[in-house]
Amino acid sequence: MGSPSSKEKTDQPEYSGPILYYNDTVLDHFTNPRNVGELAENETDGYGLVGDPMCGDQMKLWISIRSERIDRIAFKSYGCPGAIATSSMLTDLAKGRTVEEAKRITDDDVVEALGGIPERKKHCSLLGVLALQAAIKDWETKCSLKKESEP
Amino acid sequence: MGSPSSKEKTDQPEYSGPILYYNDTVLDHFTNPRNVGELAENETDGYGLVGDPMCGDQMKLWISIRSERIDRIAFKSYGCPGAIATSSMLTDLAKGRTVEEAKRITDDDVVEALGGIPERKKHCSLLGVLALQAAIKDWETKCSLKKESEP
Amino acid sequence: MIYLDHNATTPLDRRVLETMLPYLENEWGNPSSPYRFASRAKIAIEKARNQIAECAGCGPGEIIFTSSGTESDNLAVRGTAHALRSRGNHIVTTAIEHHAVLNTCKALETEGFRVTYLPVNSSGVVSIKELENRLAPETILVTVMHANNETGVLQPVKEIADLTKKRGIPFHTDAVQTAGKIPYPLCELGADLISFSGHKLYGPKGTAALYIHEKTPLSPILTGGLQENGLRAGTENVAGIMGLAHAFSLSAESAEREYKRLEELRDRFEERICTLIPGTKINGTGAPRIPNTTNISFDSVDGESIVLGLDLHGICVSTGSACSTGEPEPSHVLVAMGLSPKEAQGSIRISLGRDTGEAEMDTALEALSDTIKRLRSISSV
Amino acid sequence: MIYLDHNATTPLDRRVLETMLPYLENEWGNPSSPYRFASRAKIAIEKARNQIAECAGCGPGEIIFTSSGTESDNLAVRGTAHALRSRGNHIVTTAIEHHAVLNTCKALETEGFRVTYLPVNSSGVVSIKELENRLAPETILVTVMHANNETGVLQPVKEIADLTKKRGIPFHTDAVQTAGKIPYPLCELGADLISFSGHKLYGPKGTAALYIHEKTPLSPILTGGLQENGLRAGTENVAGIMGLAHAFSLSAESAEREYKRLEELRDRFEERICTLIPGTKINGTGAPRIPNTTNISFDSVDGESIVLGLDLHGICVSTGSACSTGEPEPSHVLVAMGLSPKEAQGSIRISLGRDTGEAEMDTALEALSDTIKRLRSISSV
Ligand SMILES: Cc1ncc(COP(=O)(O)O)c(C=O)c1O
Ligand SMILES: Cc1ncc(COP(=O)(O)O)c(C=O)c1O
Repeated sequence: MGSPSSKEKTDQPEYSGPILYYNDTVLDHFTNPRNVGELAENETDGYGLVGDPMCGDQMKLWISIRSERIDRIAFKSYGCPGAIATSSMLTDLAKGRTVEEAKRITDDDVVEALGGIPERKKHCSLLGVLALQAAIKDWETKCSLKKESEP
Repeated sequence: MGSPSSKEKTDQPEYSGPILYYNDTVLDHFTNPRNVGELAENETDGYGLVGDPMCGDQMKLWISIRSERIDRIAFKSYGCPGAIATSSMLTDLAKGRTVEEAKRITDDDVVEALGGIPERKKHCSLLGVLALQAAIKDWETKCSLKKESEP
Repeated sequence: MIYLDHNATTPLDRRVLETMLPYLENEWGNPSSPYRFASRAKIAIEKARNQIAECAGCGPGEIIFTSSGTESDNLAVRGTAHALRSRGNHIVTTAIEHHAVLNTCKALETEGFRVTYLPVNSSGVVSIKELENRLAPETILVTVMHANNETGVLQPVKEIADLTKKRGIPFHTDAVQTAGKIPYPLCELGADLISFSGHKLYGPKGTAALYIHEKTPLSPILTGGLQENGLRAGTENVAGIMGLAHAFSLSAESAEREYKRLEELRDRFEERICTLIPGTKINGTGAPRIPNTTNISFDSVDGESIVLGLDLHGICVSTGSACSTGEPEPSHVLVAMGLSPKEAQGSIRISLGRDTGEAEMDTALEALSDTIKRLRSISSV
Repeated sequence: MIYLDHNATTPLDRRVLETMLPYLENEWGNPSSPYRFASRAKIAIEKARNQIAECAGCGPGEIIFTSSGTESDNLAVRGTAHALRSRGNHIVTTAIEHHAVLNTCKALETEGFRVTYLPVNSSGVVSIKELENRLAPETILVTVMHANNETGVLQPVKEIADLTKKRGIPFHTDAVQTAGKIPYPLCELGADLISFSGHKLYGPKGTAALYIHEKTPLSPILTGGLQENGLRAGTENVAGIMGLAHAFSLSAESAEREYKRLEELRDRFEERICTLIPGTKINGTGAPRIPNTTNISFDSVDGESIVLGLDLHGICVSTGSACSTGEPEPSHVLVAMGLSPKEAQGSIRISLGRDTGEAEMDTALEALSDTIKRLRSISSV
């Protein structure tokens, strides 16, 4: 048996169960998600769609790029509170960043910015990250196509 | 499934467990047993010993007979409260009876006279009955020996 | 707070707490102890057993106290399986049982039992014909719940009892969601084993019972002392038992009145919600249901988000059974009824109780309508 | 009333009841429910788990709540047996275990397990050498109680733990009679599984726990929802758990002081009784014992009659373990120590507690002396 002192003794255990362990920041992003909506097609430089609502969460994300920076960002999200709040936080983190900076945003960054999220909801934070990367990829593909099509 | 009405519905269920379900009569016979003691050998017409203390209760019972009646009776008893109380009650029932009447006393008579006894103690009531029968038998044997030895 | 999750648990009735207190404060003897002080505790629990037996329509010797609906289910299912192992190894149940039965059947499969999980139709009802077809000579137990905890849908338990009786097969029904709600004695269901739980009927948590028809063979799952007729060892939770009995008889008294009252409230709510919120579907309406439960699917939103949205309005509802909220999978009950995982994911359960009136339902309706609108405005689907 | 049967059960500490009441009155949410109201109940039981873990000297994840010492014993013994069935089928225990362990071992024998019941010496202690000799490659569990409930005799649990650790065999100890009484953290015993029960330490009936060292394989005996880390399904007895944790930590606080105080009281009582009443023998004096317990044999009288005699004086003592009073057989513990059935039959257990002082012991001594005299004057042997 290990020595008692080697055991984790925390007054705030990590709960794996109920929803309610979302902290206030998460609740705020769930209740007032930032950057919700869509960009019109002519305003959209990149679009990402990840997830499959048939078996979990789904996110759509639109970006417009100006001077290699994410100028506008919008999302729509189907899913649990974790999915909605992390999606919202992701868009907040990405907004105004350079594309290179935005690419480096990780799921851990999103969770950290929210001040933590229940263990079993951690996977949600990947949704936004992947959607952003998909949107950036979409933009990059369009760029290179444009370049190719240039004389 | 039987109809509900066919089921026993009593407010005073028979408990099989604790001692405490002895009624006041039983408690009285346990606290103040009647006819406790021994008869001197020269006063004893019949003696009965039943039970084995190595594996349960034991009772010794002495009777003296006058005019075919139980004139005096005394007992000693090793055992549980049920054994002591039923022994006591048995001697009370037998006292003053004719030998023929005494022979007909049953364990049920003892239990009835006590106003009931916990189910798992019912066997105790046999102890006194058997001791009495043994004592009577002892007397009868002595009588017939006496008769035989008469000219 | 508006509490609309009475299928998860209920508040402890104040009158029940009053009944319990003397057994917490003064009458703390061990019912098995051999002196008069402790005998008062023993007498008390036997009175409680009588009280329950009277309300349930059975003999006191047919009621065994346990610590939860889950334990009652385990005792019934494992206890029968182990008692009748030599007679056969086949168990028939349904795909929509509570996990207390479902996971126990799964555990028995690892011990060599064969389990048939009967399907249900789109209303959530098992077919008697199908059940009859699956009975085999080696079938030793049929276990079909009375009302489903997620949808409130009632199974044809009396008909199943008639069938199993004819075939001589023990029949267990999990009546955790109907005990205290139905306006007739529990034993009229005709099952050989019936589980029910205290905290679902305004009694204390940690208390429950199993009705065991007198001739039903059963092995204990907790062995030790001779408590509960040798069928459930362990020092009795005396205060809890007293509370369970009082709660059970209080529910029996009010069941008929509550049944009608809640049915009206719920039906009105369901009608209005379908009008007010498009893309809404009530699950299980094609079948008889207990009147306090409604299970609703909403297009394009996730159940957990609805629950949290309502929670932020001070309204408590649930996505399904409380004890499975740890699981991210969609409800096994709704999926068995043919809903797609996405539809199942978009469902919530609202369950009414004694403290629910029109005002509560009206507030809930408004909050629900707001929440759904808001979530749909965010939704990508 | 003078209560001298604290090994059977103890009164509920008023401070513990105060801790429980809010969870009976207001915080009645289901800990598994997904809204903030119910989360307060979940947070509460996790705090209780932390509190117990701190006193016991382990991690919170190593404490599982159950409904009785009996259930904890069943979970430990059956749970290990079933989890390790593929590794072996041999269990080592002793002849003097509580029926919760003994009858569970007997039940496992009918499932194909082989059980060794170790004898004890005349002081009631198991031999480590003998135990070691009986370990086999297929041994999957050793279960030896800490203090015996009838005699208070302590087993060499730490030494057994050292041995089983070396051999890689899971070791369970039933500490129902020592938890809250010993002045050191429970986990210092070194066992992999440790049972304890609320109502033996001034906590509520219907509550108990099992310590499970983190790497110990265990199968649940109650299956269903995911409560208690999947090891014990069923809605939690929230108020009970809160009470258990408070009672456990209060006992831990006072254990050292009480240990000394009770030891003095008991030793003085034993000395005086042997002087005052001839034909008296204290059982287990040759071994270390918990200080609150004395088990005494009296020549020529029956234990049940002594108990009733004392009861009529307003004094509560017992013939042995409370839960076996239904049985007319002499104590299996005393018989294992070499007493004849008749000696065993003439024995009583006196167990002291927080409310026991000199005055109580003096009164008891006098009443006991009277009772023995009176019964001997009736006795035929
Ligand atoms: C149908 C059904 N069966 C069994 C249970 C389990 O009962 P308990 O919570 O008392 O363990 C529940 C409650 O969740 C239930 O709804
Ligand atoms: C040593 C021992 N183990 C187990 C138990 C059973 O505990 P509970 O009464 O909580 O079921 C007892 C109490 O009778 C005991 O003394």
